[in-house]
Amino acid sequence: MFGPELITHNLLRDYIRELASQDQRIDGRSLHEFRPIEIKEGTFTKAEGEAWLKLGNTQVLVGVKADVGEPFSDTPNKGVLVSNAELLPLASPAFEPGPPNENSIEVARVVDRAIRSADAIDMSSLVITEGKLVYMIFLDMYVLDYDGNLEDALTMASLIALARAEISEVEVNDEGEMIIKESKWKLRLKDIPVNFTFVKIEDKLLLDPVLEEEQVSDAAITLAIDKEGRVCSIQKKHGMFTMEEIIKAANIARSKWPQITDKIMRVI
Amino acid sequence: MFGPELITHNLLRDYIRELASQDQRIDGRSLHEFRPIEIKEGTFTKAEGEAWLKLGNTQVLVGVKADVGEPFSDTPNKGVLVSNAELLPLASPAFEPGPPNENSIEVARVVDRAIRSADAIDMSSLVITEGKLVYMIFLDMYVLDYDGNLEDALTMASLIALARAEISEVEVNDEGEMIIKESKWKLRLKDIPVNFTFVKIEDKLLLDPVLEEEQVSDAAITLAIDKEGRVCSIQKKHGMFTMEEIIKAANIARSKWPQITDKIMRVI
Amino acid sequence: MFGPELITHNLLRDYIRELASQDQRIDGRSLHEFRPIEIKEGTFTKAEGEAWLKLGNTQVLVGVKADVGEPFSDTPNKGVLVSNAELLPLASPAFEPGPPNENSIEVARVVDRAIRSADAIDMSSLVITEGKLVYMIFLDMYVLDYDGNLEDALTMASLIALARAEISEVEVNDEGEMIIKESKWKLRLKDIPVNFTFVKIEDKLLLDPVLEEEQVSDAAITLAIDKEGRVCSIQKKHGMFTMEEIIKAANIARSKWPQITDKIMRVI
Amino acid sequence: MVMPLYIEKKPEVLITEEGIRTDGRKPRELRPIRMTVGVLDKADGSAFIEWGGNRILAAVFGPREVHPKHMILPDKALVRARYNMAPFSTPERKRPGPDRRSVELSKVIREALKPAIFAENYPGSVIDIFVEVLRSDAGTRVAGVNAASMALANAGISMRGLVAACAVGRVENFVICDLNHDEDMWGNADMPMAMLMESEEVTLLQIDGPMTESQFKEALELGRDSIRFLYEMQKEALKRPYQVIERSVKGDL
Amino acid sequence: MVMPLYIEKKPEVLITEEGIRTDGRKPRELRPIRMTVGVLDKADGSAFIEWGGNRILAAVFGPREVHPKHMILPDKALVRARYNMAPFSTPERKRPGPDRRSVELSKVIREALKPAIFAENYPGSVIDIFVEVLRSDAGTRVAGVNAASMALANAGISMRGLVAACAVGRVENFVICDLNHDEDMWGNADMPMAMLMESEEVTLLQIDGPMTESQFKEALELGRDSIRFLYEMQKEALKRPYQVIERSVKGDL
Amino acid sequence: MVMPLYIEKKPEVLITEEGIRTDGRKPRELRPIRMTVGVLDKADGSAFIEWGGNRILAAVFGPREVHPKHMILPDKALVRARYNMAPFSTPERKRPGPDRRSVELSKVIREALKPAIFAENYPGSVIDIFVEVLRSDAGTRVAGVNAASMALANAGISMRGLVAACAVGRVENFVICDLNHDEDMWGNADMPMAMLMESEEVTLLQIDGPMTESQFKEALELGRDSIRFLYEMQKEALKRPYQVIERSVKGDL
Repeated sequence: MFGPELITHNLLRDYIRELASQDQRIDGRSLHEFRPIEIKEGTFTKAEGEAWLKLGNTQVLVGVKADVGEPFSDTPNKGVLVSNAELLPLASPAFEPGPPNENSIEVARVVDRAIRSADAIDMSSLVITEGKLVYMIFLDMYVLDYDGNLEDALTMASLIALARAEISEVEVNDEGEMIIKESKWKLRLKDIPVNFTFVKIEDKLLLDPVLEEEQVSDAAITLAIDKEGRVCSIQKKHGMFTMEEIIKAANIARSKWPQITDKIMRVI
Repeated sequence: MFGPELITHNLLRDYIRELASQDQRIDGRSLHEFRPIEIKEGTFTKAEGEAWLKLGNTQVLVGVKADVGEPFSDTPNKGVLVSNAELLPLASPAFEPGPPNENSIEVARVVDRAIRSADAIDMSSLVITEGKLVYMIFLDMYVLDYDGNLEDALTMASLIALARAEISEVEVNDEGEMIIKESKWKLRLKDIPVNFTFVKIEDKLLLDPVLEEEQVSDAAITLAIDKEGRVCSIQKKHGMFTMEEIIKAANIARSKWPQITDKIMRVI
Repeated sequence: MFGPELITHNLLRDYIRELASQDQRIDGRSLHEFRPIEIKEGTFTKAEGEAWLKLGNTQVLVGVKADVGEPFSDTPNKGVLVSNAELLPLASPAFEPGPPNENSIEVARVVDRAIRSADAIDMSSLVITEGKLVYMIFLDMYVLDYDGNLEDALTMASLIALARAEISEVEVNDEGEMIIKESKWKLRLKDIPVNFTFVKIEDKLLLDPVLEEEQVSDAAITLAIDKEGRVCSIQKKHGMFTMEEIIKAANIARSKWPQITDKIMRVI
Repeated sequence: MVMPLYIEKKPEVLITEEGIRTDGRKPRELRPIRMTVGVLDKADGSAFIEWGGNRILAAVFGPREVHPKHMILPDKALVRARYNMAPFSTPERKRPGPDRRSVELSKVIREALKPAIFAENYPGSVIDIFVEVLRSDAGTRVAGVNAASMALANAGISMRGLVAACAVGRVENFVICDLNHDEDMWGNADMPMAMLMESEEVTLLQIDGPMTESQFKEALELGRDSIRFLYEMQKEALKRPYQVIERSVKGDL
Repeated sequence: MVMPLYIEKKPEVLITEEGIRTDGRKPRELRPIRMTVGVLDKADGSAFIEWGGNRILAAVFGPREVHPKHMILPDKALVRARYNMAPFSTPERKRPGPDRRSVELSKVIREALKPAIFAENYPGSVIDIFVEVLRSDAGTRVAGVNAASMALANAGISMRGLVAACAVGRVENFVICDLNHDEDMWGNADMPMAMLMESEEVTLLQIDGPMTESQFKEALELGRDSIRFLYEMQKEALKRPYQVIERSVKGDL
Repeated sequence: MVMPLYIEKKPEVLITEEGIRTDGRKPRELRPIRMTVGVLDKADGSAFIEWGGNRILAAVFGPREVHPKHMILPDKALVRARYNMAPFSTPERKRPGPDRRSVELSKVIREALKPAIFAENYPGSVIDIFVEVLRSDAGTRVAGVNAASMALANAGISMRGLVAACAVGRVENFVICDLNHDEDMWGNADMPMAMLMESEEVTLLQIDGPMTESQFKEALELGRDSIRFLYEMQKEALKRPYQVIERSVKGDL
């Protein structure tokens, strides 16, 4: 739920909540079913890796760009990953132009945390010269059309864009100058930490909520599952959950992981 | 036309437009005549070159300062020119304090573009040590009193300030240290790309509009002419023009170039 | 007097002013008497030196941190002192979150100026390698509870925090690398320039005003006295004073200096 | 210090004596263009344009309520435009947020479209135009104007007519249309141009680089011819929302 | 270029086979905690918490008038929270002003406390919560939630109940509570957690680092147990404003 | 990294035993001053001051409508002041925009002028004062106060009287007036001062550098004497708008 709260008519609110109590949803899905996931074919950016993903009517475009720079002084043997999300004003009447706000920062950090906590990128493989020169990976997440559940859409698209990224090889010659070579290397993923977002309506958990479900929900939570079935990241958003509900959400997420990962593997 | 639109009484609007239809103007000028141009004598800044110019009641002060720094990595054999305009709040009730806005950015870029597109400054003459050390020229345009047509006033004043600039010579000694010498060199201009601003009222083109003419006009355009009579820069501002009107504006500008250049040459 | 002006009832205003005319104050103090000064025991920060000081109900916490960096190019043989004040929104309903504003900048500069103009810190003792490496001292002043007279409270707390600071010794080895040693050195003060703030109500001068006295006052001034009894810094704030009043304020301040300095010396 | 993994290379010849350009085109030949209207769900109107290597998305919201309120115009709609480049739209990553160039282009694009909008039909409201450059390859502002004009129509905003746009320019003695990256970077003059097609009046015109009197006239005419071609594509795309309309000029306009 | 006078050192062993931690604690042992309520004069409510090496001040203003006006909610109070770290709260001086981490934590803390507040009792007003970290030593967000919850109560805001919070996590195969600096920095998983104590529902939950199904359950339970302990301290501190309430777990919760 | 083409040089002697200063002046001697009133067309009032090497323009707008509205004071005029240094006003180019020094000086100048303005005559409006330093050469704030005071009068704002200003200071044992660049940079104490001339009350007073009790008294008196001189010039300049009024003290005040 973002920015200036979008007004949903009470009628729609009551209708969605009534449906949920009967295990139904406005778009006909079952409670724990994702919307259709589509990855658009084509070249849409100048990034080293990219993915334009549709999750129902939610559309996101993620680009992975690589530069070269110095490592942080406390991690001389690791590359740098910078994650940034832009909630473009063309994606929703509720989004306004301007620097990153609370919502864009949170969603970028939720995606970033899933990737880091699962150790999905081998950060030490990004080192060119220890302590001196490393690859800097910029993960730029662009929200084009917002119909709910940015977290899951952006996480999937980010994983695809990262796995597709082909980055120029770099050499440092004897004079210490950086040479950019013709050859490329692929940024391989060590894990596929998928995020799963649930909203709660009364005592029901709805996976992959659409915008209106987000708006009328009592609570929301996003969980990432790694390839070993472990919960590797959680972000409770608004509202509250019982411990049992959280464990249930983790179990549902775990059971859905192979299906989503399969979709991702097919396009990378 | 800037910022919070200044209210001009309908009566004045009708009067100016009626006059224009009869090839007349509120200050008695003919349609394609500049207001008096005056360059104030004296030292008003700590710049390496400066010009305080009055165009009718419009007053601008331009200062050229030089520093030394690194060239851009993609132009190691060129100096750096930075152009900046400040629409000071004391120049008009319509100007507000704050960082550069749309209007100050546009006017600075219009002046800058005329100078660059005519290649008026020999950028390679600004190199001290190729790829390492170059002169950085800061062209700071200060608007003191705003009575219309900033573009032309700022362009003239900028050309004069640049042509007058005397910059300390710099040497790099064997230890690679920079030595500032007593002697100075002059930044010579290779061209004098003058800007000419027209507003359109019905089917008439008015050169060098005053503030009220800008406000009641249907459209506005600024064209720069170089010493070979070529159009080297254009910025259409509000409204629209036929192709014939644009060609006509270019022809008028071309015919006025010697007169303005003569004024400039006399003071540099 | 800060930010959105706090509304004080006319009754309170009249009462305070009436009392002042009789040489009395709302908290029972005499006109030239400080509120109780208390320095809290304990470790509240990760700073190299700190002081949590209560001046009546005004509470401030000052931390002194040290980093290492390059000196300014025009003072290669001096360290760097950076003074910053934060008027935290939890200290007063009149303070708002955000970057430093006019009030926080002024108060930081008033404290900083007293310290510098009395030469209280030996800036040349902060040099590690002349022109290359110096200690940078960050004086961060945190206002926790605002009941008037921040200047004096922050100055006292700053002097204590500075005098208490123990900073890691640093060596530069033959390879030019910086080595942080286990041993510490103490930042000694060469002077104790105390600030004294007065407000004026009619023809009376009130030392160490509380918030309500600040609000209903006609004028305000802060003076710093050094160990030789010299006025080393002044900041007139709102309103106006006769020359006689200013001289009188300086004399009162001079007479109070030993008492305040004694308090400071006991805790450093 | 961040270094890009990218080196700009200047081609040896920008145009041959026979007028063959670095991408094989002739002077009056356009790159391939695809237009799609109605690509976004939440915007009131939208269009996507693929033009050479450019990928640009435009969307329109409005007429809607004005925030902040002090910007309200009582007698007409406020028209706002924002041109923005994605961080991944350029060879070297671009920092997010407006820079001086994008601030100027936002203004230029707004002034290109405003003459076409019946703003007086929507007093007290705002029409917001967003142009997002996802991939840039020379000519983004004119591509953006074409897309934004279609997005306005797609949003049902009442307009005097469509605005179409194309860049022309000069490389040596050739006046050419639709500059590619090399020509934009190393050519002699660049002239983006837009027209309100009802009256073929110019609503956007900028020049960067000198042109003689006759070159300038030739450029204006070539601009008009190119814009007419774009206009026909726009009309077709608007007739068939959600359908891709694809075309380019082979040989000569 | 500014260099800190500080070097981070990773301990050789984070936890022994017997489950002894770098500060000598057992897995289910809390660091010493002190709570004081009502420490500020001008705020409507305030609390100070000292927890291990953390020193955190929380204050509440409200219900009060909303600025800027367009943020007013007609049917309930607006709740705002700001988490801020003092420049001197960290080993290396922190630049003043919000960064991405503090923006996120401000939101997370607000969402942790909002379910406890009867916002509908204060339509059209704002309740402002400020959390100032004066000294940080792992677990600042949960310490901040505890302090802010007490400050709300101290301000007399009507609440469903107190919110208490504690971090749990994993170091190797041990599920532990109240992570210290080393565990936070080098441990395998970190899970800050808060509960509204009336119903023991979770109002804050984040994880950073993987936990198996059973570890996750164990962590949730240890979190709940720790939070219950904190809650008892909060109640006691609120009964005796201006008095220091001090405690820690020796051995086992 | 940008390096200035400028090196600061400290003079060997700031003042001789006979009291001769680096620019040849005696302790109680002013630099040449020129004042011109009414130099701008669009401002409601304006003045230009040339003082030693300083060139400072001041302008006043108002009473006019307040933006933003929440700053309106119902019972009197809001008075705002902005002190700004041009990028070309200093030996090394100054980045445009406010810094901490200019924020403080804006406040100090506002507080210097406010006591002179009958703000209660203009309830609900704003009086905006702008001080633009075009060329700086020590003493810009006091030069700015003189110019701004004349600009207020030129704008027809009702005032208790003019505010005049001058800096005094100490170099070794000499109390001097109107510090030049060297004295400002390397002297022992600097004391800018302004007075409302109706009552000769002090509306601006700052000190930077120590002065003994007797030096301080001497400085205040020399300040008052200098300010009286400035005041006479202001009155003359205001009598003859658009005329340059020029003067300096040779020998002794």
